[in-house]
Amino acid sequence: MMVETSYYLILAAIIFSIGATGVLLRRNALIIFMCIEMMLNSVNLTLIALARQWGNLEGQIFVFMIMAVAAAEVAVGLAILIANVRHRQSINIDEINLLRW
Amino acid sequence: MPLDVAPVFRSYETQRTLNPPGIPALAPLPEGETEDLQRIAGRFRDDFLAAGLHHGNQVVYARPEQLKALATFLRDDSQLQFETLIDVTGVDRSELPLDGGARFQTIYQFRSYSRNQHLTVVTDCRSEAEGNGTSPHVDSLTSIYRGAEWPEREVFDLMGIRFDGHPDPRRILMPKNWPNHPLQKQAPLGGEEVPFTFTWDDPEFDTLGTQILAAESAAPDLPPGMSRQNMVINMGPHHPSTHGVLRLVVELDGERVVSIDPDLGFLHSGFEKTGENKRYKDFVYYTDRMDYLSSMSNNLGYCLTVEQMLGLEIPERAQVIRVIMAEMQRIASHLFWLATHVLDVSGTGMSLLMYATRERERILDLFEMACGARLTVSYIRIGGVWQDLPDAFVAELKDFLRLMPQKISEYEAMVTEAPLWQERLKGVGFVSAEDALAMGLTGPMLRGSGVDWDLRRDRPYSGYEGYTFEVPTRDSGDCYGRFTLRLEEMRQSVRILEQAVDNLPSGLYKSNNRKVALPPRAELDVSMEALIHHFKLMTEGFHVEPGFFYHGIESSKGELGFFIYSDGSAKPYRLHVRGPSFNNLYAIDHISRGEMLSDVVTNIGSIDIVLGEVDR
Amino acid sequence: MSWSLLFFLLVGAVSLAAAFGVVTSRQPVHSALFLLTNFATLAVLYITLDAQFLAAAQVIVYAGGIVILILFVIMLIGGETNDFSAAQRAWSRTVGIALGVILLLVISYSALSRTMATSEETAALLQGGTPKAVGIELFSKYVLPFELIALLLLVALIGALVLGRQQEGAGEGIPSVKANE
Amino acid sequence: MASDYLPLLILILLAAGFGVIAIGLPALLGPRERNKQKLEPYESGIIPFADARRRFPVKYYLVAMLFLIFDIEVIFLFPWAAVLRDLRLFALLAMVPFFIVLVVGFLYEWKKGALDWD
Amino acid sequence: MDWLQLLVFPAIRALILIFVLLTGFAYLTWYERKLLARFQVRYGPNRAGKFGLLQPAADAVKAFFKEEIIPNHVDKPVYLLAPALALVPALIIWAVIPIAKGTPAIADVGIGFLWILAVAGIESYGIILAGWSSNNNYSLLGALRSSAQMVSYELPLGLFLVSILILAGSFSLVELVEGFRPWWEWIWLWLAFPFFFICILAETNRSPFDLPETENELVAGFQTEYGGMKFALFFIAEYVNMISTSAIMATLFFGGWKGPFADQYIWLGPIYLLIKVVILLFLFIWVRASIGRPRYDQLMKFCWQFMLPLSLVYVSVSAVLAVFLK
Amino acid sequence: MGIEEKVPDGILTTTLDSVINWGRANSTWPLLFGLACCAMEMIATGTARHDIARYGSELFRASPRQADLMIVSGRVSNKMAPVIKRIYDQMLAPKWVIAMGICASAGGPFNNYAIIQGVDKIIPVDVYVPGCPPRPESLLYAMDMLRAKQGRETIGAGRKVEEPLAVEEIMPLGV
Amino acid sequence: MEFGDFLKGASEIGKAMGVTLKHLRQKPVTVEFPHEDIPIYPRFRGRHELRRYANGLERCIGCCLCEAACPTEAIYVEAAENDPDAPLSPGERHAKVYELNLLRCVFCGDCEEACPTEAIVLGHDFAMANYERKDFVLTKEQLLNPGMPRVIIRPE
Ligand code: SF4
Ligand code: SF4
Ligand code: SF4
Repeated sequence: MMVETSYYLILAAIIFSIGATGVLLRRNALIIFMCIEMMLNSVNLTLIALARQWGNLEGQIFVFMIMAVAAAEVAVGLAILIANVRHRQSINIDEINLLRW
Repeated sequence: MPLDVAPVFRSYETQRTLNPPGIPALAPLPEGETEDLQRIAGRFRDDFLAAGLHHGNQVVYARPEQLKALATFLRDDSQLQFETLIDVTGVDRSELPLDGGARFQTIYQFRSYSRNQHLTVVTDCRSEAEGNGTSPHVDSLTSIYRGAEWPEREVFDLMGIRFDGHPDPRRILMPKNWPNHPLQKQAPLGGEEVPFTFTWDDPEFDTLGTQILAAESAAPDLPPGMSRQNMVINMGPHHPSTHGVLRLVVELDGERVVSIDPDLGFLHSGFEKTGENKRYKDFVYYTDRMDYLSSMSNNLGYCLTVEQMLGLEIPERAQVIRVIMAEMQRIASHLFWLATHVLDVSGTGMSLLMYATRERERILDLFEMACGARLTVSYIRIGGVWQDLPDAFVAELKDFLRLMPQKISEYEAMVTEAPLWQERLKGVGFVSAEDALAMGLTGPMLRGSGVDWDLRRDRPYSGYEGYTFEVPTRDSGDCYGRFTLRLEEMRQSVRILEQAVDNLPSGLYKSNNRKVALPPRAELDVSMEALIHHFKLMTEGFHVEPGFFYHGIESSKGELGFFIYSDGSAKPYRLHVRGPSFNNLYAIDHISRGEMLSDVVTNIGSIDIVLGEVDR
Repeated sequence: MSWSLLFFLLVGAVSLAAAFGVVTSRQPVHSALFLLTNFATLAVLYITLDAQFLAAAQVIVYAGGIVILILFVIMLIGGETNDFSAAQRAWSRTVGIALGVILLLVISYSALSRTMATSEETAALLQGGTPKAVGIELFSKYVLPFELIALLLLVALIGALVLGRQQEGAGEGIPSVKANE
Repeated sequence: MASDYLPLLILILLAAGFGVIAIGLPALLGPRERNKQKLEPYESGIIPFADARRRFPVKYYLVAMLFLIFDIEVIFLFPWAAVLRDLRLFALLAMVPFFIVLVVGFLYEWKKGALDWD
Repeated sequence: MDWLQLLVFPAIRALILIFVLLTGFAYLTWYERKLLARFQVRYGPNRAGKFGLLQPAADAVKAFFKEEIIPNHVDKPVYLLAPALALVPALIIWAVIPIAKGTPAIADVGIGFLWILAVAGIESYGIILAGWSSNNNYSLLGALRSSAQMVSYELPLGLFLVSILILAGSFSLVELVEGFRPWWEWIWLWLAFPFFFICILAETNRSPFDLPETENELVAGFQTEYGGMKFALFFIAEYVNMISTSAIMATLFFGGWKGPFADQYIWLGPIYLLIKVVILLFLFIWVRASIGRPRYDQLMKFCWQFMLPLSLVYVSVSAVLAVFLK
Repeated sequence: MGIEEKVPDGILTTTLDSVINWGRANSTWPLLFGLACCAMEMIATGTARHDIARYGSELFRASPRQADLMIVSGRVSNKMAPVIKRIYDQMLAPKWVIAMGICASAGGPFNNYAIIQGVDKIIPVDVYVPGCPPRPESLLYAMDMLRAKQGRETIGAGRKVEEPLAVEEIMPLGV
Repeated sequence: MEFGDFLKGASEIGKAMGVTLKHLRQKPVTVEFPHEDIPIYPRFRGRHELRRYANGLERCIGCCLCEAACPTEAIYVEAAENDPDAPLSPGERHAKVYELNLLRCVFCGDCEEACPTEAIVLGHDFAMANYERKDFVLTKEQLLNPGMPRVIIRPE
């Protein structure tokens, strides 16, 4: 009755790839940001699927921690974005050069 | 909108030919001297035209070049101390025999609160060729008295007088591309003929309801000084908290107000122009509709002004009735203010709104009993009051007075100490005493900033000197101060009312002067003379001596002043109203800057405006 | 095909469509909404994977927190940008798509190379991923990371605060990006 | 277990279905009278100065950001609350440092004025 | 008949729940209008049907046959989505609330408390999206304000939930109601009730925290551009939320369906619950009739500087109590 | 038109009409919109003494999108006219207009340059209420008249709407 | 915010809620017009009426004084000579046309005051709303035959 773990992994892989493509294709920093979040989530899915595969809660704990880290990342990342937009009036990633900033 | 319809004149109407011949070009020169006038004369020596007393007011005729120097002197001289410019207005004298005098004059009313003095300054306007005509202009006093800004804009808008050095010389009441300055004498009154059955064939009536005009499609201009970098929003004219049709253009930085530009005139109804085309008696009905929350005060202010110009004595009983009505009106107006203020600050569900209006209904009932109308009472007429008080009135009033203090305590229990209420009001909308004086604020706005001034006590009229009452003041200068102040004023009004009903004298309720007040109906059947007076009053009206006069009374919102310029005919030549709301509203930008958007609403409520009076 | 597989396919399809939407939407708000959908479907999948608590946490943290934050930022900077045209470097598009495809192939291959059937018994070890199970695991083995997370959040808080409040005095707002385009 | 959640899903779908009907149906039922002004934004009867989506104060970002961080911390409290009965003193002690850090962060914000809204 | 068990019964149950909630909404508006009227010494609706009982029906008919528009300046899909997104959470939050002995409204899941928190978390979407998509200054400002308000008050709300969880020791609301509680726990619990109620007021955008709809400075806040049925949906969402949160409060603080004989006669459960809900709704309306609203910044300050520390303290004390007294 | 074209004539439409009209008549939400003195009496209509809520009309909505009835309560100046027109346009159909007071109905005492001589020059008016200001009871009576009118409407019949004229054609000087 | 402040605030809020609760028990002050007649004071100025003498003659003598007195020009009177055999009014003249535009009248009562024969009076009828603008020009017929206002006259 249970769906095979590999299906979940494939799904995660596709989402990951879509996210990665988005990061490369889009120039809007916010959308890139969202793509990264999506990739992170696909990893979470993998972890949880594998946790079930091995009957081990550690994967879930790991995901739990990742969520916290992701939240921290979002908070700081968006803060940087906002600060940058204020500076340069642009949200285009090409115009955001952190080294020059 | 057929704007050019000539005013409808009927044969029986007072026409210019009825004017006594030889109207003076200038109102009679003032005579008499006072200390202040001597001091001014001493400073300016022979530079100015004339000074003296006119209808008991101190008047100075000044040359236009001197105006600014005179104003500075008036404000700064330690023996004059005219802290406030109460009013600015203008008059177009083109229908008077001018004899080479200037066509336009501006008239300023100065007030010294510390010394309890009033001074009127009259200046000719310089005229200057411009385009295909001449445009009158005069120095602006805004640099000396901040509060002159709006009145001067109004004079420019309606009268076409330009003010040199004015910081913001836009139109204020009329739409920005209005073709004329309506108060100039050559501008038509406008309007249309009153339809009766014989006019029904007029094709215009078929189109009613189908002439669907497209709404405007261009965005309005950004007011000067505002930045597109910030968020600029319109509050009003259709907005639930601007108390009618005020439009505020608010520049916001986040939730914080950077500046406010009020846009007035959405209710401009041409009162002043209409007044110039109506007999003196007819304008009483119009005053009702100006500050429609305190019709009685408006009636009173107007009638007192005309009566003073006529030199009319008012019987004792009428005076007391007038005081009763004015004070009831003050309570009613404050109750309505309370209800709307609560509504603004606290939302629709709040019950206090209903409780306050419930008490107000009782006052309106009393009005209906005496005057036959609830809002637009027209009870106080020139020469007295409309009819005597009905028999049941006093008992009902006493009953109401017994109840009222208890109700005020109930309101207080609901809000005064409530933490949310205090948080919303305390420290919000601060205005210091100096600013209040400079901006020409009056009434609770002035007293809330600690200036102890009340026209009822300090320049008494209608026998207010005979009552004991306190003039509450607050030093905090914020909305909370004004809030508690108004509640206290209601208590004081109750106190005055108690004294008045207890000492209601018997006697006449209107003047015996048949030239002004209608004779009693019983006389009509027996006296031919009475009948003639009756006919004359009802057709032509009475005439008022040439001259001009300004008189202010303390309405619930502040100083309500009427300025009448008479050419001796049965209609005022120029009629100007100094509305307290208009001048007080000027403060909205000052007191809201740097505060939150929600505070703007609190501040509007706290100023207590009535748009009918702001826009006139 | 079992019901659960069908269900999985349905949810997975929605999830993929949402992911696709995130990448292709022109309007950032739409992207954010697609992202929200994607997160929600993942939460559903977590439940089928016996991770109840994490499903709830996913909704609360991602849907209730992160996406809201992203929406706020979108509203703050008003970014209505159509940046496809702004991608000046044409090669980045080709490379992007190529990379994506390669990635996909590699991962799928490695995943498919072993079938992974789960037995009910191993799954039962998870106890359905209830908060209690997670809690016991967390507090028995991972107390230290748990405390470290608190520190991490503290640092993030301070960092975001400092970054976000820069030049606050110079006007609280942020100029619209749109004005720039 | 997982099947416990199926009714919830059904409820969600039905509720959403109701939403769709409520939005879609009146569009068929109601009258239609279109004019240009009706489809323009309302701003007190005046035409707005500019597009609304312009700029907003950073304060709102700070609210959402603070909320996010604290939301995570609240989430971490849930498993802890679940095991408090079993692990008792140990769980209580384990939470102390976490809690202290949380409070430190909170106090820091407070000091920095991030919690003052004026 | 697996599919019957799995799909059809829950579906029927869900439909009944939705129907009951919508009827409840309709009569809640009537209840509020009547009650508010009586607080304000007037009658309130009394012409449509006896005592105005048909008033909600009239409103519904009108809303359904009102013109629907999608203004040009809005973001169409989001504009349409927002009202539905506002409504759905209000309806589904009920799923885990027990309505009688051993009977949850829909399902008793292992994460009941988290369900409440999660659904509360997505409630703000409807508002924020409505405001953004309307592309109207009032709407946008109103939406920002109200969503900021809602997320802020979610924190103390979550912390109070944690505290109750600590005391109850179970994630299931069904067990929470049925579990035994010592008297000191009730007292301690009730201490939190006023604060929890404040959070709920803020979460449901009810007066005095109805800033998003403040008619005063922002006309109708985020709803300004919505009319007809779409506006009605926001209205429904607000009122269903009131019912839902009242039910939650009744369950968390006042024993939900419990009452004399409710253990024996299962059908008494819903009745007791209803009575408790009605009393709590009275509280909502009473507060609305009596208290003015604070300013936005004061509201936020109150949350962050008072409610949040307070709830943190409450959690700690609850934990200590639970560890040492149980 | 929506449903009205699809429903056949006959009993069904009549019943439907009466149900819909009943709903509309008993749930007429006025626009929160005050102009001048008459607005004070309009507000008084909402207060405890007169209690417009008895007819389910106490929900004064500030946004024109949510209101069914525009009570033009006061004089309409030249400057205000385009604004009123715009707000009226933004209300959703079906909508009604009561011209409250003589100013709104015909210009009233303000027979001058500033005031439009009757709001029916810019928007169609359903009920006129004389009085200056009309008593709250007069307004309640007018609402009664309006309900009668609503009761006679059929959803099939469209309301009078014409192509708008350009601003300049009607108001050469105004605004 | 201090906890003490909160308690004080809570007590104030409690007070406010007490006031509203007290009102909950009071009887509503609403007058249910149009299901109840409203009480009205005799001085209330409503719709106009033209009166007759007891013998059926019209009081109005067509003197136009009311027209002259009206501040808003709402009255139009056209006088004509009475037919000596069948006079409509005592005296020489009567009003051939007497019209009153209700949409201009401010109900000030000046016409009543001006009228030497007390022919025109302001009645108590306030329910004047109507659908068409033409309905508001009251003709002499309408003025002579007013309906009964639905009011209770209060003692003055
Ligand atoms: S009709 Fe009379 S009361 Fe109404 S707005 Fe006009 S003047 Fe004022
Ligand atoms: S009541 Fe006044 S306004 Fe009306 S007709 Fe008589 S005089 Fe004219
Ligand atoms: S009503 Fe009276 S005043 Fe008017 S015309 Fe007749 S008699 Fe003269």
